[in-house]
Amino acid sequence: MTHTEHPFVEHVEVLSNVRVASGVGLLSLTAPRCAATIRPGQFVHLRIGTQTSNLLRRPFSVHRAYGQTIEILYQVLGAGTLQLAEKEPGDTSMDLVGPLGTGWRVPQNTSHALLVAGGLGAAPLGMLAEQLAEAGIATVVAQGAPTAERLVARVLFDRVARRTEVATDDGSAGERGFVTAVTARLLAAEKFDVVYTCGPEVMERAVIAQCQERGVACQVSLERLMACGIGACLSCVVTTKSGLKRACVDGPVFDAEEVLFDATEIPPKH
Amino acid sequence: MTHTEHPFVEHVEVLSNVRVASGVGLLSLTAPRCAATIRPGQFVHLRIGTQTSNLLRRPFSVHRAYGQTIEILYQVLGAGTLQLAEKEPGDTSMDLVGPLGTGWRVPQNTSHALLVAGGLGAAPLGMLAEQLAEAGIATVVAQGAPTAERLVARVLFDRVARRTEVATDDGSAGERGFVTAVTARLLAAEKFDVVYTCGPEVMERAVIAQCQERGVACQVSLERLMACGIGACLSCVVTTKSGLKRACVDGPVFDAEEVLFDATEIPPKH
Amino acid sequence: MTVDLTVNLGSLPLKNPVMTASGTFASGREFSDFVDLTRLGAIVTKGVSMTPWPGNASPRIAETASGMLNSIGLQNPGVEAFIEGDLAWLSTNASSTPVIVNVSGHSAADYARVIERLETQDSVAAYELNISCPNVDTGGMAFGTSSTAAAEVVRECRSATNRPLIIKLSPNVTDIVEIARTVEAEGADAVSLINTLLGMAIDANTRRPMLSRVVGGLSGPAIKPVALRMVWQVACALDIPIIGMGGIMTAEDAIEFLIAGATCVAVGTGNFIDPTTTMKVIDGIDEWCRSHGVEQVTDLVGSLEVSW
Amino acid sequence: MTVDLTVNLGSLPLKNPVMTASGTFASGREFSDFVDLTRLGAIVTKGVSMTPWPGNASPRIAETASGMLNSIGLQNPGVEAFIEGDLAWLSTNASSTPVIVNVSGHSAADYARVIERLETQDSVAAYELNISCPNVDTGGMAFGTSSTAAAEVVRECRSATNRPLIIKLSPNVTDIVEIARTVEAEGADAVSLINTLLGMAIDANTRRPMLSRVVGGLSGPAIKPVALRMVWQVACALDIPIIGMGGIMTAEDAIEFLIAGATCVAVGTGNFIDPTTTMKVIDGIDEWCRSHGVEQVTDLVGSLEVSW
Ligand SMILES: Cc1cc2nc3c(=O)[nH]c(=O)nc-3n(C[C@H](O)[C@H](O)[C@H](O)COP(=O)(O)OP(=O)(O)OC[C@H]3O[C@@H](n4cnc5c(N)ncnc54)[C@H](O)[C@@H]3O)c2cc1C
Ligand SMILES: Cc1cc2nc3c(=O)[nH]c(=O)nc-3n(C[C@H](O)[C@H](O)[C@H](O)COP(=O)(O)OP(=O)(O)OC[C@H]3O[C@@H](n4cnc5c(N)ncnc54)[C@H](O)[C@@H]3O)c2cc1C
Ligand SMILES: Cc1cc2nc3c(=O)[nH]c(=O)nc-3n(C[C@H](O)[C@H](O)[C@H](O)COP(=O)(O)O)c2cc1C
Ligand SMILES: Cc1cc2nc3c(=O)[nH]c(=O)nc-3n(C[C@H](O)[C@H](O)[C@H](O)COP(=O)(O)O)c2cc1C
Ligand code: FES
Ligand code: FES
Repeated sequence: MTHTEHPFVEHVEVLSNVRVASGVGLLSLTAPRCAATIRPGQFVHLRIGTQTSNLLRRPFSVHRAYGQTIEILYQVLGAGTLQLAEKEPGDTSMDLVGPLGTGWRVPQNTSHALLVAGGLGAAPLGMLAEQLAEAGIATVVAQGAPTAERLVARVLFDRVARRTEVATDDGSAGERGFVTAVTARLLAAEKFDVVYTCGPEVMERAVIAQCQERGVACQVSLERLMACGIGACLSCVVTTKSGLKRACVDGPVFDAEEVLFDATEIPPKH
Repeated sequence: MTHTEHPFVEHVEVLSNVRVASGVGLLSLTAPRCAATIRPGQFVHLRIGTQTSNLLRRPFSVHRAYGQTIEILYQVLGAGTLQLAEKEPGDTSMDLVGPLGTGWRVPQNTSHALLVAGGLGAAPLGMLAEQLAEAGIATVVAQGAPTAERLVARVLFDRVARRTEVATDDGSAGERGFVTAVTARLLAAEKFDVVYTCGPEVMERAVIAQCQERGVACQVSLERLMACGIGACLSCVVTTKSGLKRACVDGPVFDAEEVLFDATEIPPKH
Repeated sequence: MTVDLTVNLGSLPLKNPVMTASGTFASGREFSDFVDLTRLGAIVTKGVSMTPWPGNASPRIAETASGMLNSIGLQNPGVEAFIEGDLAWLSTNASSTPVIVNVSGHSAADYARVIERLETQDSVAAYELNISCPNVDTGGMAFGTSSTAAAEVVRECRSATNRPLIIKLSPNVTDIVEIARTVEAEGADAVSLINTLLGMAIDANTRRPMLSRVVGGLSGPAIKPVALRMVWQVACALDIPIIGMGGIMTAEDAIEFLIAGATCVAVGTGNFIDPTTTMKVIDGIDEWCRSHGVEQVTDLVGSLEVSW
Repeated sequence: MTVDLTVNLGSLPLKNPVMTASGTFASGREFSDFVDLTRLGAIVTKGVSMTPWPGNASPRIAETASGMLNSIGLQNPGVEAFIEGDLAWLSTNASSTPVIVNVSGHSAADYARVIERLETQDSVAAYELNISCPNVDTGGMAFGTSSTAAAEVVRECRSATNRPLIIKLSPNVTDIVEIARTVEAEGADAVSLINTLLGMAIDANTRRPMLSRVVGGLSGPAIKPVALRMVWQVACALDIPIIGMGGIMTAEDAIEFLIAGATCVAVGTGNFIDPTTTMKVIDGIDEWCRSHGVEQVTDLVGSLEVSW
């Protein structure tokens, strides 16, 4: 599942755009070429407006892809996602650059996988969960969110995962507390061949530490500010053991042990 | 009909937006306060987009006003009017500043008026024609356009004017040639108390010259680039016998003999 | 929680930090249908010169991406007409709001003469010297792009008045801090940052410039990053207060300038886009402070945290 | 009607005037999925220094109104890695397109050393000296904001090569013409205008700068008016050709730069918004010339009509 398909520019049409959680929308786009080639963990670079005021594209993971359709889960944060929330079915003003980046990798002989999602970190794990299920790999999902209303992709995970465990900060769904308490317990109780995680960077770091403690392979999807999305501008660098890497082409998914989290890398503040 | 009503900011809703001539749209807006107070020849300063890329408002004459509705005739020229053409009924994203400017004045004891419209110059003459008709003033309209498909407001003028005469450059409607040939003939044959003209500045100047030759009072609506629309920025100046005047408050309608057309005043190039 | 919005611009106390940027608000009269002038921190008038100036030929404005160019050229009826007209109107209609007169000249002596003439007018609270107008041939920006020339203008004016003297600097310089230091040393009470960036627009179809003067001053959101940078640089280096401006459209923009180190802010081009912008910025600062637990707006000034 | 799009950048003939702006196109490889590299007038590589440079801490970019700030800081693997990697790739995959290497250094000697190392490489067509990067502490913009320092860099490099030497100037100066004249006098073959404007963005909620380096370079449509103005000013004063850049997103933007006096244009930030921008600009210039009866693109260069 590494990056092999050449990226392209594709015009997209909005098929539907619905609110699926507090502050979160699910955008379905007709994008046949992208739908046919995108792999789990890859992303698209979306041009939301044609005006220059918000100049840059915005990167979004593809949550699911089927037929001619790709799905994007987005959280309304700023100018770009506010505009996204207003898109109506039939809108043809957007285009994407994609498929971009290096996605999740499934190591040889994987039979048990743990997916750890925090908030919108569930987005890039959707396709992965589906493909692991198809491949007959037993998958457990640990998912956290501040409250029940902020949980996303519950149906998908329940459908394809062997088991899902939920934690919310306020206990309004699943157990009360952080998802890292769930993962600590799971990692202690079960043997996983690989852990996949995406969420707020503090959560990711905690999960990585737990995996390292137990010697479990872990892959992490990192978020960086991105201008070009194709490896040219060097705005998205991640410090790794083998030097500075670009999140947009060398990632966003990295082997956790490769990444040197340090003070010079400040994740986007939301 | 001078400017007395204090201007205000009013949110507007698009009632309808239809193509009425080649490259020309008719926008009907719900704007009750403006509709109740605007006078013939005044304009509104319209905020078309909420993005900063096209920062400035755009000035548009109010073509007609009735009930809660104002009508704007617009020609698609650039970024702003392209966006205007895409507005759909129900759109509530725009607001206006208005009513602005000093409109047409009807001199005491006027019984015969000539309206001379070139192209979109018909826009600010619509309300005027209606009010002259209501006041029982005999009105003749001379109207020019490049071709029949570029003629606007034909129904309105035919309805309220005693007579309308049309000239098109290619003869596809009315007589072939410039409207100034029509006005020359009309001014020679009939006695008008006042001539009102709006159109391309070359046409306006020719009409003014004809009026001055015959000593007929003439009012002209001038187009200038406008930033503020309310008299503060001095971007819209017109050189007159009594010094520099602001088209947005002292005009856009001026007594023709007041205006000193000279090389320093370049009208917007379309 | 009530928020204390008052600030001191040197010796001049203001009820809030929000002022108008010269040349974008006339003298306030034109905005009185939209704005309660008495709520403004201060009104900065359009540029006033000794004799009437006709300004430049039209077209005088052009729209650019998130900005506009202007080459108005300081058209104004001269200081006498200003005193009888706008100033008289202001002292009748907005007497509780400090009036800061923006002063223009073709020479250092010119500036001083305008000030001398205004010294007798009680309704003038302070002077802002525009040594940064890119739209006049003699003087204007030339004073703001050379430390020597800037010093001369400030010196002449300083000896003409004890009222607060604000110097409006040009961003079209290699080293804004150097110029700011110079005018501070000559006794300036505050600096205004920034005037417009020198720019140009071309109509490809006609192969002509969009402005008859060819070049003009760029303002609006496009220049905000440059303005914020200069405010920050000068705030780090100088002790006198800064009036920050350049692309302020919202309260959040204004707050960014305060955080960068400005004591006051001025709304310019924003007045054209929405004539009520100044009121929205005042209300928005109040609201923002409330929701962020800031009790005094002065707590924001220069509060940028630069360590990562 | 066929349009002759060829131009001469001094002694360097180009098949069309459209190049890439340094640092926005890497060395072209990343764009080869979107762009036929052999159709470009020239490829300008990202900045190359003698030794590897790590660049600045993240965040390195921020979006602003119609623009963006960057503080990448010339991250690059050094000239040796460049020769073995990007340059080798280019000479295999885009050998028909002239490669202009953008050169960085912390001292005048640094620049010259990079050039000396590249002199043996046949696939290098010209050098562009970046004396205007606002994102490095030593050198960078400091060379581009002082005539003396600029002269020194050009002199050292001039004596190191006979290949065309292009100097990329900083817009953050009081007098761009003075710097341009200086580098022309030192033997520069062309100038590139403009590099980014020094700017800053602040997150009001966190009271922190958006860039970890605090300040960065502003690019994109927001700066086009400043860029056009500088191109025009320099074109009026100098004889050597100009590469115009700053906010070019469309063919019409590019044509405005040609009319202002640029012989070539470069697409920078536009590559991020649409990776096919360069191709659209080339096609668009061709189309525009056709529909406007322009037979040679060079007829446009400096054709601005300034009399009203
Ligand atoms: C590889 C990748 C995949 C992503 N997938 C998703 C996804 O599936 N769903 C989702 O909701 N979000 C995803 N994001 C984050 C998403 O790109 C940003 O939240 C979005 O760009 C914010 O845009 P905005 O215009 O609303 O916010 P802005 O107006 O730009 O600002 C709001 C906040 O968002 C942050 N932000 C802006 N641009 C980016 C960017 N390019 N990358 C990260 N943060 C940014 C800013 O720091 C700012 O604090 C992903 C980011 C990356 C790098
Ligand atoms: C008092 C007044 C009343 C007007 N009434 C009408 C009307 O009823 N119907 C109508 O179609 N047009 C009217 N105009 C002209 C109209 O404002 C412009 O055509 C419109 O602003 C162009 O906007 P744009 O964004 O499409 O063009 P732009 O993208 O700005 O550029 C297209 C062209 O329009 C010109 N232009 C831009 N702004 C203005 C402006 N503020 N004033 C004049 N020209 C401008 C430019 O010079 C440019 O060549 C009026 C103008 C004034 C001053
Ligand atoms: C139309 C216009 C006229 C201006 N006239 C003056 C002036 O007379 N004196 C002055 O000091 N600045 C003048 N300025 C500059 C503004 O006061 C302000 O410094 C600049 O526009 C940046 O702020 P903004 O982006 O909010 O407009 C003018 C600006 C504009 C747009
Ligand atoms: C992300 C980024 C990196 C850049 N890196 C360089 C560089 O390495 N060397 C250089 O001379 N200019 C560099 N520049 C400046 C551009 O080449 C160009 O001069 C500037 O961005 C203006 O053009 P634009 O508005 O089209 O982007 C960089 C610009 C950006 C946005
Ligand atoms: S976003 Fe440009 S290199 Fe990654
Ligand atoms: S448009 Fe501002 S004064 Fe007329």
